Amino acid sequence: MTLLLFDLVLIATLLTLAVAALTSVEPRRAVMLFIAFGLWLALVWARLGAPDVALAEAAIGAGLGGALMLAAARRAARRRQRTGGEG
Amino acid sequence: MNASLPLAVCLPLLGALATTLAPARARALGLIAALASSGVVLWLVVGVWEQGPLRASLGGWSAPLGIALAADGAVAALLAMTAMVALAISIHAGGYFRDPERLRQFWPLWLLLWAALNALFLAADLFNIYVGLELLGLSGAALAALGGGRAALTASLRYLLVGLLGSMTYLLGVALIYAAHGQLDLALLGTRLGPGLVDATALALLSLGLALKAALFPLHFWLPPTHANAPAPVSAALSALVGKVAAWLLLMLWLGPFAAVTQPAAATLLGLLGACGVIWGSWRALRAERLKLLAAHSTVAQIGYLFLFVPLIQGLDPGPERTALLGALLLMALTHGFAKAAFFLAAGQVQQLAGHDRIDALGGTAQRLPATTFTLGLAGVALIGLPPSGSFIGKWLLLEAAIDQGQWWWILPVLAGTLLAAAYVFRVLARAFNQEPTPLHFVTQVRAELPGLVLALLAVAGLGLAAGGLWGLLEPVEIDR
Amino acid sequence: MNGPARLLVALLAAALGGLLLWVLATALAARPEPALAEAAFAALPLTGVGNPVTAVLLDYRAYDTLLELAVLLAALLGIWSLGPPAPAYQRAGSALRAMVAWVVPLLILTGGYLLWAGGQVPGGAFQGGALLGAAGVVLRLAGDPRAGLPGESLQRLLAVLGVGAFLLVGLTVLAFGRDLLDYPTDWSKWLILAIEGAATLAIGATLAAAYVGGRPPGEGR
Amino acid sequence: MPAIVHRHWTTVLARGALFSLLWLILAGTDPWSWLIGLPSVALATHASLALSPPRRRRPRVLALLAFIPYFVAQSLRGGFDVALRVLAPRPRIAPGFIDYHSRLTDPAARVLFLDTVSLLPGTLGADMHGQRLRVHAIDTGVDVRPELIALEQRVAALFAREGHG
Amino acid sequence: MTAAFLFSAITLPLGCLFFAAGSIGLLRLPDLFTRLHALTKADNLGLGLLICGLLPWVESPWQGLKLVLIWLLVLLAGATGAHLVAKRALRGDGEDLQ
Amino acid sequence: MSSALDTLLPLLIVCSSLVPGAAIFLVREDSHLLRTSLNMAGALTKLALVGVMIWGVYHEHDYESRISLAPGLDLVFAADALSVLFVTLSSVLWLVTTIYAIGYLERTPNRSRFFGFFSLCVSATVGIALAGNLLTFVICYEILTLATYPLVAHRGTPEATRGARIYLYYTVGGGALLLLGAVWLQTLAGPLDFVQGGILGDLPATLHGQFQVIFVLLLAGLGVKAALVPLHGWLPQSMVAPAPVSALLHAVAVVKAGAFGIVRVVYDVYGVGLADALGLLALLGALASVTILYGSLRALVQDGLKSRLAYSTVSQVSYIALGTSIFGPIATVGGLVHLVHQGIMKITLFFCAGNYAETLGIHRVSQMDGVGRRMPWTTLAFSAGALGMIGIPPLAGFVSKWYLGLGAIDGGADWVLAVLAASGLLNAAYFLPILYRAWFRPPPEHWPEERIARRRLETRAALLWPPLITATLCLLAGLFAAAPFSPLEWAELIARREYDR
Amino acid sequence: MRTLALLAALALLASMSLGLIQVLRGPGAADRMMGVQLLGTSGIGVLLLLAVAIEQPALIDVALIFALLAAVAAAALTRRRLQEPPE
Amino acid sequence: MSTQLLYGGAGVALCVLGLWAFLVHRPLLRKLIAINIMGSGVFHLLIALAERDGAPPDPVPHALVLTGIVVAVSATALALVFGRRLDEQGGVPEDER
Repeated sequence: MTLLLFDLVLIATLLTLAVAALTSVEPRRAVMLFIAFGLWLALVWARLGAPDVALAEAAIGAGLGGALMLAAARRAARRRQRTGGEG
Repeated sequence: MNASLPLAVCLPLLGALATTLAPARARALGLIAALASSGVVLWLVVGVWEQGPLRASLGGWSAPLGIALAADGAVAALLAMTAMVALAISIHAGGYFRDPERLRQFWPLWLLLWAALNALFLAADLFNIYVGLELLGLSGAALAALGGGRAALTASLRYLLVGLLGSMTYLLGVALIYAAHGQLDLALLGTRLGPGLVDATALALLSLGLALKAALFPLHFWLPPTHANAPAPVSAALSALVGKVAAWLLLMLWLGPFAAVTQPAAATLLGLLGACGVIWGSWRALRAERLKLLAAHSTVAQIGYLFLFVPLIQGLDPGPERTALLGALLLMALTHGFAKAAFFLAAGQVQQLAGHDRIDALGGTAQRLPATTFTLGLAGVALIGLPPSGSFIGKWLLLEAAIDQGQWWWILPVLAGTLLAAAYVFRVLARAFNQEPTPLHFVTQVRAELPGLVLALLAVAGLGLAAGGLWGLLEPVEIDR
Repeated sequence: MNGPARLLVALLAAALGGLLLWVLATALAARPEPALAEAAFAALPLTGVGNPVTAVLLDYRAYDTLLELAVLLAALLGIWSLGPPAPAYQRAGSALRAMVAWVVPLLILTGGYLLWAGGQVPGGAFQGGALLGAAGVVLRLAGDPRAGLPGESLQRLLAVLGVGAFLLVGLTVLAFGRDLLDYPTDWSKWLILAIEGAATLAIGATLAAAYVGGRPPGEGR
Repeated sequence: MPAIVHRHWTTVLARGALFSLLWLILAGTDPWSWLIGLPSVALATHASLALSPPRRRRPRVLALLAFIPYFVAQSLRGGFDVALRVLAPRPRIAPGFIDYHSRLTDPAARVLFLDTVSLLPGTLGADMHGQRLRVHAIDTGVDVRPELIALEQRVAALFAREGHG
Repeated sequence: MTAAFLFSAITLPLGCLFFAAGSIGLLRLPDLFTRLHALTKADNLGLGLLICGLLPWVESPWQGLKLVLIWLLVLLAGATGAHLVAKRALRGDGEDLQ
Repeated sequence: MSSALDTLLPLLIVCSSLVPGAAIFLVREDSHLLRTSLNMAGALTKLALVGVMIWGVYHEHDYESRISLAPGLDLVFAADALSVLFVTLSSVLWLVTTIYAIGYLERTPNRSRFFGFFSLCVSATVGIALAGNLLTFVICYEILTLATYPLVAHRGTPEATRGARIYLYYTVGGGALLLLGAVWLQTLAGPLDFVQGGILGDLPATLHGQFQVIFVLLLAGLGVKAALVPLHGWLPQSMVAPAPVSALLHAVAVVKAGAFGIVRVVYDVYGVGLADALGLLALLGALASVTILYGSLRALVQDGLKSRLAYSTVSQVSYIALGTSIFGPIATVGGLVHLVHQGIMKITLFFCAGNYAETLGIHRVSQMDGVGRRMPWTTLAFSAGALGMIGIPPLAGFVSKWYLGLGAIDGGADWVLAVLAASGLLNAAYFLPILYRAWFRPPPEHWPEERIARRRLETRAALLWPPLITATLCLLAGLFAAAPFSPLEWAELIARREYDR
Repeated sequence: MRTLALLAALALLASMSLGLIQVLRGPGAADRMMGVQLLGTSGIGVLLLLAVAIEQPALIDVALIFALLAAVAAAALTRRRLQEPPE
Repeated sequence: MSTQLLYGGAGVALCVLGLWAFLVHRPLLRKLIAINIMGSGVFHLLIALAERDGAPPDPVPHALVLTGIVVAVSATALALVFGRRLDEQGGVPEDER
């Protein structure tokens, strides 16, 4: 029962994060939500008995992927500020 | 166990490593690798010719646990075509890239692309195809961007993204198959798949992913800008080989392991998309203002032809009739591979000499490059499907089957496509006749012009007249993996 | 894309989602015994490693992994071919520098640990390599323009190390008449470890270089 | 770099030993693990030496042991403090900045000071220009200077002969 | 009902409570700096308590040390991260962080 | 004679022009000698090989080269009497035309390209002649289209490209219909090897409806090249090509390929009996008659010399179709012999027209006043061709028309006589005024553009000899029509074999 | 102990979800970054609890990675590049 | 079974969400996030499939996902560098937008 509740919270939040990341117009917001999504995903996979994958996702999501995307997001945000248009 | 199968993947890979490690000697190392890879493919083709279909398990594990490579006659033929086209492109690239830096960047990526092509043709495992597709997509996109301009970057980026979307869709299909059957090996899956919602949905997803990569109408939108803006040798590879491998995988899935899943209606739908691709691609090619854009649109049409075969083959039981159609399909694919590669290589020559490739302003350039113009003409003949090119025989068999099976409506796209193709090809060739002075020599730059010419000759004369041998390769067994 | 089109796409996507859910439920209901898992566990002793995922990645389906490393190489070569890297970061302040001085060695250590652990428990070359890559990211963020990577030729060597080790082992066993990548049972564990070690370095270097995002300093104009 | 390594081989050994210990923590006692462990430790030590070159003054182990309980206690206090402030019906806060002139000269000591300031109740090390420290206080009604001075002394004690003398 | 369990039964909920406090603080506090206070201090303490609660249950002392290592790392990262954010916000020479 | 030769000879004949042709592309533009040697070597070799073949076929020897392209699709080159007739015509005329072209194109650019395609064109024509089944025929037929396109466009002027484009529209469109018809027929009847007497006769009558439709498709495809009204539109347009090309298109290669194809389809695919029974011969006859009259009428009003000749071709080629469309051996003989005779006569006329244009810049009938005095030999050859076309004995054209008339009476198609008479009158009406002008009008003070001065000969030797040779052939074919191995004798041989099966 | 750990993890999840609101709400990038930080730290907690609850010690390694990379995102957000035009 | 369906369903949902966003949004970054989330959905589905209710999970999908993650991150890195290069050259050409 606790586990089911646990699962439900995990999934609900995961989906919320995904929706939020996908619907964010502001690039940095989207990227940070995406990073959060990655962390959460690692959590979910850890729960699903896939620690190998969770390790990988954590290392990538929090490390390289996040940094790469943040750099891009910063550029996009600056461009948005300059042009006022969409990134 | 035949070592030529894994080697066909490993040798280009080794070449890629060598050219990465020693960029200063990239050209020499790359050519050696290209020759070695072609040699291995030759070995493989001889093996298939003598022993029938080959299968090599990897890592000492047989399916379902391990991954296998498989080569039947069709795959052998496609690999041979790939090797020949790739060899030609390899030689041509040395003359095309004037900037040594570009050439250094070209080689390792190009050999990786080649490895991916071989890996995909040989693949006998659903997930392995996914990895191969990604290798293909990434190296392809990087190569397509070697041109460096804004348009090339934009197009390559779109190509990359579309490729990613395609492989993700494909992977979703793989996941569904794994959910339902717990298998990934195609041969084993072939015995388990059957009609039903799950398998059909999975096939639809797999097909969608592959169709995106193969640029099957209406998922072709990304192809023309990518192929038109890439450096010519890259366009040649993308058009002749990369699209071909995705289309081939799609056809192979439909006609092979998933044959039990497919219904006539679905096959007709695929054929219909092919027909639309033929008409639309040909029409856009006719309207194109640039030579490479024309060639790119024509690729959409040529891919379409391959799918016209699906509704005709789908209902057939194994037998000579089916083999004949498969042979025809293969012949079309091979001819187009040779012809389109030749066309792009020639177009690249024209573009380099003229500084542009606007068709309306080509006249003088074409006159100054007789061999290149001749290549364009020969390749054009093969694209139209005029005799004695291989695609003529392919079309003949296609038409024969369409009439024979009472599905006469497939005649219309074939004929319309042929006429449109004639129109767009001769629209280019007509520009080649004017009163410019003529160079003394037929071939002006051997390294850059000859590979394309040889490919075009292969498409027109070689495949047309020596096509009989292809059936020898196909004879032993059907596609059955 | 305008409003109605968006809505249409959304509706289509929703329909697709529904269909897929239904299909998934059907597939799971009629699911056969996952023979593959049992086979994977049963063959585990032959591979010399204790972690089934590592066994799949480096033994049963090692060929996939070989191609995957090639994908990584392709991405890196593509990035290199696109031109020089983005400007480096400003030199870090003392607080960040202090953190980096602790975190980077720990990342290296943990990377090595994951590589080692991968043989028996969860972990492996990719996770270890990702940590090494992350160390590169941290270094670059702290101001090192090269993300701690060595010079060009060494970088190239590192980039091809993974595929190279794979091919070396694979082709060597092939030359002895076995399948590609069919390790002799006695050697299996150590060969896998060797390949994984090379792959870890390669992945780490490649990811770090990818983060740098341009051709190495020695190269080109 | 090699010169430094030679001159400070004790530092090298010390750090190597530290990382070897960490490897033990991570990988356990399997002797085979050193197959990977040794190169990893070597690489880590190398990186560590490159990133923070050895200094003459090193933290004293005994002082460190003495610092830990203080640190834990302060962390507890800090946590409780902020939790109470937050969970109160109306957050009791009056944020503001305090400039603090630190007498610590050793950079490592200053960083430690800066980091631990953030764990003290009510303070946050926001910025540092040389010896001038900008501290954010959550409640300017409380004078945090004594706490800062106390912390500074303890940090100084950690780094031998350094400090406020 | 062992002593260890009792210990954990106290520390774990307490840890969670501090985490909750951190989250609530993040939401309730008015500006960036005060939120940073909540984030660093409450969460670090929460995690420390959690780890204390878990220490009796780990398989080996090495693992216990690993947990402590994790906590130290989180402390380091938390303090550095907070400092970085605060500094950037304070100097205001970066992009708009607000 | 060895059996290896039996299986290789047809292929060798095709290759004897193909290989030199391919080699010529690679020849340096300024290596006249090498190019000429290649050309002449090819032409003479072909002639020699054809001689061997004539002898063999006369003695009922079987020559067949077969290459498998795909299961059920063979490329077959085989020799029967009909193919030998056409092969001989094209080989002889190729030799003559090559000589003429060498003279005609002196000092113009792109000669390697020209002669390369020229040789390809002849190879395709010979391939058509030797085709042993419909597939091979279609393949060579399309290659012919491709090889002639660059020749028509050769000059590169806007008119040339326009003419070439129109040529292409017609021929590619026709080719598609031909392809469709051929494929359809093959699905009904299997591999369509040409057999004297046809191969469709044994098939069930339920298929006859489809056969009729297919015949229309095939006829549309072949009619384009044979310039049957209303598919003739390209022919006058392609007059922009250099004279040797026009000569080749009109006399040997293109239109003859169409006409030859009609003969093949009627006699060796459908069988003349079945074609008659299905009412297809009547259709063909009607089309041919209309074309004959229409072409002549249009020729009448053309002032351009080549245009007049072009419409004359439209008209004259249909005599072949007309002969084919009449059921009965005599008409067959008439049609077949006209295949040869029209070729010789028309090529003479085009050579002469080319000479006028090249030497004096004369392009129009109205400019030809008194040209007979400036260029007597050329005009003599022209007269021989023109009178032959009208059907004046003892020239070649008379023989064809005579047999056609006899055949019409024999086959009970009396209305054909009327067509022949009307056409003969029209022929006279558009040719005689030219002769009158050339011989009896006084020459102008200045020719439009005199490019080749009169020395010992009235024009270049390479331009003069070919029309004289063909004109002589034209006379000989009429005079010695009854001699062994004459075209007429050969046509009778074919008709015998067709009807006496 | 399993249940206790699970319950604690559940509570942590709830707390994390609260933190997520901060990521969603912003308003500034730094505020979102703090949310992500919170997520990381709480994630470590959840992972450690799960490691005990489902007896999967590998999850401790996942937590270790979370901890090691916790500050990367913050650094990537706040670091500035050389030669960057001052806004 | 229920766990598989629950998590598998979540994977499918992620996939569809990612697909939708990929199709609808223009900016590169959003497209990349979308495709990554879509990929995560597929990975998630695979991991859910590996779950075997108590028995040790099937390692094959785990390995597949690991491979997939590497590939995805490579592609993302490459695409981002593409995007940066494009920015440096002045962005996507007008007629391509």
